[in-house]
Amino acid sequence: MDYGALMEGIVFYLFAALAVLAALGVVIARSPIRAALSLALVFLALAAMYILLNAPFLAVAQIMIYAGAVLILFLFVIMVLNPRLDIVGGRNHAQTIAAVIFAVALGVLMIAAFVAGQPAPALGQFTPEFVSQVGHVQIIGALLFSDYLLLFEIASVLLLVAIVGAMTLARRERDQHANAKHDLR
Amino acid sequence: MSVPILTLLILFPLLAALITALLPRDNMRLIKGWAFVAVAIEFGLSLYMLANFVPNTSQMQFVEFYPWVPQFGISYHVGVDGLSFWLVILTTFLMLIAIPASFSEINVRVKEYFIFFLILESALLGVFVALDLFLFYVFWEFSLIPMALIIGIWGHEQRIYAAVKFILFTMAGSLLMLVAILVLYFATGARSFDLLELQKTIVPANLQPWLFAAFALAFAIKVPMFPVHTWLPDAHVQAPAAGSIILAGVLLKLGAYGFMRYNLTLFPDASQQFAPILVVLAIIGIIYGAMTAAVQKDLKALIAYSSVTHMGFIILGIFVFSQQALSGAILQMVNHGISTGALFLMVGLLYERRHTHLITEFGGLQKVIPVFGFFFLFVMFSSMGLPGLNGFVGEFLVLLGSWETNPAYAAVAAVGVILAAIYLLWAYQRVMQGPVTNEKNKTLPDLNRRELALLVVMAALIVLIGIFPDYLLNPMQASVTQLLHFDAVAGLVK
Amino acid sequence: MSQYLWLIPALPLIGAIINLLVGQRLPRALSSWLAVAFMAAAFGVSVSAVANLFALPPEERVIHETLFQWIGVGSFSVNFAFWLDPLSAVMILVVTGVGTLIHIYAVGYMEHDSDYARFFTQMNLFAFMMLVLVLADNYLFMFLGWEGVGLCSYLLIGFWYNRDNLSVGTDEKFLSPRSSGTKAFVVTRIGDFGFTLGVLLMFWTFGSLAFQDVFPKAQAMFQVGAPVITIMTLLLFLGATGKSAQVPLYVWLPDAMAGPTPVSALIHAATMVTAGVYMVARSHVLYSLAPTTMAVVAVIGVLTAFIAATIALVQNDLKRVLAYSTISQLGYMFFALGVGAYAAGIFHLVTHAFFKALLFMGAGAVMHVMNNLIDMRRLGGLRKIMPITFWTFLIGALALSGFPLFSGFFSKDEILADGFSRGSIVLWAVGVLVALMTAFYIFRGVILTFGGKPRWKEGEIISSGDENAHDEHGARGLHPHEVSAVMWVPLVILAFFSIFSGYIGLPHVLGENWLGNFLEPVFHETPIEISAALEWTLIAVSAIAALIGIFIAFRFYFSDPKIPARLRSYYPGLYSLLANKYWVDQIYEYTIARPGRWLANAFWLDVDGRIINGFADGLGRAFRGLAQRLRLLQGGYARGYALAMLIGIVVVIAIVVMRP
Amino acid sequence: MLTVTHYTILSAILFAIGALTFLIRRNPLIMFMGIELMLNAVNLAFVAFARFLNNMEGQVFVFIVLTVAAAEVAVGLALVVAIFRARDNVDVDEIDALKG
Repeated sequence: MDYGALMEGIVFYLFAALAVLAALGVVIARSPIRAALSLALVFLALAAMYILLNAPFLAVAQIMIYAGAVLILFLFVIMVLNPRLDIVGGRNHAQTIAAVIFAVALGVLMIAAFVAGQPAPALGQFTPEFVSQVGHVQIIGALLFSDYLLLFEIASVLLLVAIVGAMTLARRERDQHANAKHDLR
Repeated sequence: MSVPILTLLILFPLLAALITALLPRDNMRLIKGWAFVAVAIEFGLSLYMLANFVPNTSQMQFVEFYPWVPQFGISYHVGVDGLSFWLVILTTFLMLIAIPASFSEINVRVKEYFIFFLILESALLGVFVALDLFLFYVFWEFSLIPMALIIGIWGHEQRIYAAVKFILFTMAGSLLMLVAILVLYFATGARSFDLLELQKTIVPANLQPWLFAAFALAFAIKVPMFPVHTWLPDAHVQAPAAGSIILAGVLLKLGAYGFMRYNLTLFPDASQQFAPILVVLAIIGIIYGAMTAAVQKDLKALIAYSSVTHMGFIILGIFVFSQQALSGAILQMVNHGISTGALFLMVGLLYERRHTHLITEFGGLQKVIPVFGFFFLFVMFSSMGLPGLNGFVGEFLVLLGSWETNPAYAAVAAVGVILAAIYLLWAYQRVMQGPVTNEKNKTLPDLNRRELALLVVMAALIVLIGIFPDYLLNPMQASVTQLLHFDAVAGLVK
Repeated sequence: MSQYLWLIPALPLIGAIINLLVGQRLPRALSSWLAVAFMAAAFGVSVSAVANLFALPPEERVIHETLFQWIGVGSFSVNFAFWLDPLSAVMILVVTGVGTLIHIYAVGYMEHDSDYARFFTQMNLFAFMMLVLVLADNYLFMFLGWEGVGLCSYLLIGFWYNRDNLSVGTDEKFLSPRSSGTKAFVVTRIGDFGFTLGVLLMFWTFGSLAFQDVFPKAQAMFQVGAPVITIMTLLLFLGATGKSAQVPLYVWLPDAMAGPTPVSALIHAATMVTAGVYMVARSHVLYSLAPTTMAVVAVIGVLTAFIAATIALVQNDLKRVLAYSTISQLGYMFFALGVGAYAAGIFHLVTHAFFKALLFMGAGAVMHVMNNLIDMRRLGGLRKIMPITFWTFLIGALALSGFPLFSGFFSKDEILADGFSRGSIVLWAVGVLVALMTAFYIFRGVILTFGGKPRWKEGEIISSGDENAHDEHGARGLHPHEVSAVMWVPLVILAFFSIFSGYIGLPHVLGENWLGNFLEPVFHETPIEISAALEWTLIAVSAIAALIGIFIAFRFYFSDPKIPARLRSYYPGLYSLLANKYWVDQIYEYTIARPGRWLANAFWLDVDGRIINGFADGLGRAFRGLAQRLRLLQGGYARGYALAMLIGIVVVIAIVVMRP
Repeated sequence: MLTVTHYTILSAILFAIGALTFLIRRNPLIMFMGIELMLNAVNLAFVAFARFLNNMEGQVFVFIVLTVAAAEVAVGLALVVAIFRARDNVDVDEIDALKG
C-alpha cells in the first residue's frame, strides 16, 4: 500500500468536501458576514490543495492575499454598509430557477469535458523533484521576470489603476452638493 | 531619389496641421496666414517634384520603399508616374486656391477648419502616391474623415444628413474593396500587398470578375457613376465653398484614378468583360447628369450634377482603352478640377454675399457685379468645352478615343456637349442676365482683390491648358501606353 | 518669307484684349476707334497677303504657316497652322473689309451706349475667331474658330442682356436678347455636335485633320459615292446648317436680331453665317465624292430659300425681313454648292456680304434715329428726311433683288444658270420663284419704310425699350434726321461695292469670270459649256423675275395699299401660317424643349429623388427600426445579462463537448 | 491515485457554485464573493495542471489571476460603496440607470 498516495487521497477528499460545502455556504448564507466567513473557509481549503499540488508558495500567497486582504476588505465593507439581511433569489423566481438549472448544466458539462479529455503527456521539464530541489519561489520569480515580464508589468499597472479607481469612486465628497449637481446636469 | 519628396508631400501638411493646432485660437490673422503659407509651401514642394519629373518613362518615379509590416508584405511604398503625377499637382494647387477662398466664409472654429483641410490634403496625396494596396486603403479611408467633418461641421442646414450620407455611400463601397484586397492578397499567392508585385501575378479567372466588381463598386461610388451618385448633390449643396472645391476637384478623381491604377492593371481580363457595362453607365451618367442639372433650383446642385457629367466623360475615356481617350480622361480630370473648382469658388462668393444658392434669388447680377459676371461666364464656357479653353481638349480626346472603339459611344456622349451648353447658359441667364428683380441684389459688392487674384490664376490656367495641352499630355504618354499594354496583353490586341 | 499670316487674326485679338482690360477707362472715342484701327490693320495685312498670293503662279497659290503643335497624343496630332489660298483669301478680304466698315458704322451707332468697351471687345474678338476659322489649315483649328464665332454671336446677341424685349412701338413679342443669345448658341451647338462627329470620323478615316493630308487621301482612297465619305460630309453639313441657319436649324437667326444692328450686319449677314458655306466649299473634295450629300445640300438650300422667302413676305419688322432674307440667300449659296458650282456660291457670298451688310446698316440707321422703332407699319416717308440712307438702302435692295447690272443680279444669275445646267429644272424653277419673292419683300420694305406718307408724328413719344438707357434716347419725342457721317460713309462705300462687285464674276456671254478663274486652282470645277442662247434666256428669265417682283411690290404698297388687306382676308389661313413662321418655334418647343424638361424633372425628382434616394434613406430607416426593437433587450437588469452570458457559455461548451 | 481530473472536477463544481451565487443573490457583495469563488476554481485548475504537466507556467498565471482578482474586488467594492451612499440600500435590480 503506498501510504503516501493514500494520505494524499484522504487529504484531497477532505478538503474538497470542505471547499464545496463552504462554497454552498456562500450561496445560501442569509447574512453577508456568514457568507464572507464561509468564503474564507473555501480559501483555506484551496490553500491546502495547493500545498498538496506542490505549490507551497501559492498556498501562502493564497492565504495572505485572498483570505487576508480580500476577505478583510469584504468584512470591512460589510461593516461600513451593514446592509439588511438579503433574501435569497429575490423577486424574480424565474430568474433563480433558470440560474440554478444552467449553473448545474455548466458544472455537469465541464466535468464531462474533463473526464472525456485524455490526460496530456507531462512534457514540461519542471518535475516536482526538480522544483523542490531548485525552490518554488526561485522558479516562479525566474519565469515571472523573464518570459512573462510584460505580463508582470501589465498586472502592476492594473493594480495601480484599480487603486486609483477605487479611491476616486469611494471618496467621500467634501462638497457633496456640488458634485451631485454636476452629475445631474 | 535623394530628396524623399513624396514622403515630404504627405507629412508636411500633417506637420502644418499640428502647428496650426498650437497657434492661439483667437488670432484669426495668424491662423489664416499660417494656413496659406503651409499650403503655399506644399504647392512649392509639388512644383519641385514637377521640375524633377522625367517625362518619357513609364517607371515609377520618386519611389520610396520601407517595409512596414514585413510578415504580411505590407510596405510603405510610394511613387508617382504619368497617371498620378498631374493629380498630385492638382491637389496641391486646389488646396492653394481653397484655403484663401474660405478666409471670409468661415468664422466659427477656424483653427479646426484649417487643420482638417491640411489633414485632408495629406490623405489625398497619400492615395495618389500609394503603391501598396494596404497603404492605399488606409489613405482612402483616412481621406473620408476630414471631408465628412468639413461637410458636417461647417456645412449649411442639413449638413449632418449630407455628411452621414457621404460616409455611408463611400464606406459601403470601400468595405467591399477591403475584402477584395484581402482576397487578392491570399488568392494570388503573392503574399504581398505591393501593387507592382500583384500586377505581375495572374489573378485566377474565376476570381477576377468578383474582385473587379468589388473594386469597381468602391470607385464607382466615389466617381460618382450613375446609379450611386445621389450623395454628391447633397454633399455639395451642404458643404462650405472650399469644401466643395476640394470635394469636386480632387475627391471625385480618387475613384477615376482608382479605376486606372487598380482595376485596369490588376484585372485586365475582367476589364475587357466589364468595359461595355461601365461605358454604358458612364454615358448614362453624362446624359442623366446633364439633364438633371438643367432643372436644378440650387446652383450648387447644378454644378454637382455637371460634375457627374464630366466624370462620366472621364470614365468613358478610361474604359474605351485608347491612348487618346485615356490621355483625354487624365487631362479632363485636371480640367474638371480647375473649372468646377472655379465654379464652386464663385458660387461660394455668391453665397457669402447673399447666403443662398437658389437661382431664383438672383437675377441681373451682370449689371451689378460685371467682373464676377465675366469670370463666371468664362469658367462656364471652359466647363462647356469651348475650343481654345481647357475643357475642350480633354473632352475631344475622350470622344476621339471612344469613336475608335465604337462610334455609337462617341455619338451619344457628344450629345452631352449640347446639354452642357443648355444647362450652363440657362443657369447663367437666370442668375446673371435680365433685369435686377431682387432688391438685395442691387447693392452686391464686386470681387475684392483676393477673390480676383484667385480667379485670374484659374482663368489663366484654363487658357494655358487650352492652348498648350501638350505640356500636360506629354509626361503621361509613356504611362498611358504602358497601362494600355496591360489590356493589349489581355487579348484586346489593337 | 517670314511668317506673318498669324498677324491677321492676332491684330483683332490684341484689340479685343486691350479693350477688355482698359476699354472701360478709355474715353469712348479712343476705345471705339482703337477697335476700328485694329480691324483696318488686319484688312491691310490681308490685302498684302493676298497680293503675295497673286505673285505666286496660279497652281501653287498657297501660303502655309505652322505656328506650333496644339494637341499631340500618339498618332493624333493637330497644329495651330494657317493656310491661305484663293478661297480663304476671298474670305479674309470680305471679313476684314466689310468688318472694318461695320466697325466704323458701329462707332456712330453705339455712341449712346455706355457699354461701348464691352461691345468693341466682343466685335474684335469675333473678327479674330472668324479669321481663325477661315485661315485654319486643319478642321480642329477651324472648329476652334467655329465655336469661337458662336461664342461671340452669343455674347453680342445678348449684348443688352438686361432688357426684356425690343419690339418697340408694336404689339409683336420678340424673344429677349438674353434668351435669343442662349437659343442661338444652343441651336448652333447642335450643329457643332454634327461637325464634331464628322471630324472624329475624318480622323479615323484619314489619320489626320489637315487639309493637305485629308483631301489627297480622300481622292486616293475612295471613289465617288463611298458611304464613309457620304456620312462624313452629311455630318459636316449638319454643322453647316447650324452655323449658316439652314432648315432645320435656322430658328435662331431671326431672334438674333435682338442684338445691336452692327452685330446683325457683321455676324448675321456678312460673315459668321457664311462660315457654313465656306466650310462646305473648303471640303469640296469630300463633297464632290458624295453625290447623295450634294443632292441633300442642294435640296435643303432651295427649301430653306423658299421657306425663308415666304416668311419674309409678311414680316412687319424690317430687321426680321432682312434676317429671313439672309437665310434665303444662304439657301441660294448652298444650292450653288449642292450642284457643284462652288465658285458661284462663293461669288454670291461676296456680293451678298456687301449688299446685305448695307441693308442691315440702313435699317440700323433708321432705328438709330427713330428710337429703335423698326416696325414698318409705323414708319414711312423717310425718303426726304434721310436721303443718303434711302438711296444707299435702295441700291442695296436693287442688288439683293437681282436688278440687272447690280452685283446681286450677276451672282444670283450665275447660281441659277449653274442650277439649271448642273442641277434639276425643278430646283431652278423654285430658285427663280424665290428671286421673285426676294424682289417683292425687299421693295415692300423700301416702300413701307421710306416711301409714302409718314405713319409717325414728329415729337411722338416712343419708348425705345431701353428703360435703363444711359443716353437721352430713353423715352422722348421722335425727331428723325440724317445719320452722322461716321454712319453713312460706310453705307456709301458698301453701296459702291453692291453695284460694282458683280463685275468680278461676269457670265461667259458678257465677259470673263475673273473670280471663277481666281478660285479655279482651289476648286478645279469642270466648267459646263452652255450655249450662248441658253445663257441669254436664263439671264433674261432672272431679270424678268426681279422686275415682276419689284412691280408687284409697287402695285401692292405704292399705288393701291388696300390690296394686301384684301389678300389677307381672302387667304387668312395662309397669312397666319406665314406670319407665325410655320409655327416652327412652337413645334420645336412642344416636341423637344417641353418633353426634355419633363424628362429632366422625371430624372431628378423620380429617379434620383424617389428611387435611389428612397432606397438609400429607406435602408437607413430600416436599420433604425431594427435598432429600436433591439434596444428593448438592454433592460439595464444586470443579473439578466449575467444569466444570458451563462447560457451562452453553457451552449458553447455543450457544442465543444458534443462535437464528435 | 489522484489524477488531474479529480482536481478539475472539483474546480468545475466550485465554478458552478460561484456562478450560481452570482446569479441568485441580489446583494452585490455576495455576488462579488461568487466571482471570487469562480476565480479560485480557475486557480485550482491552473495549479492542478501545473502539477501534473510539470509546467510551472500554471503557477505564474495563478499569480496573475490573484492580482486581477484583488484589483477587481477593490474597484467592485468601491463601486458598491459609492452606490450605497447614493441610494442607502444596495439592490442590484434597482440599479438600472444604464438602461438602453
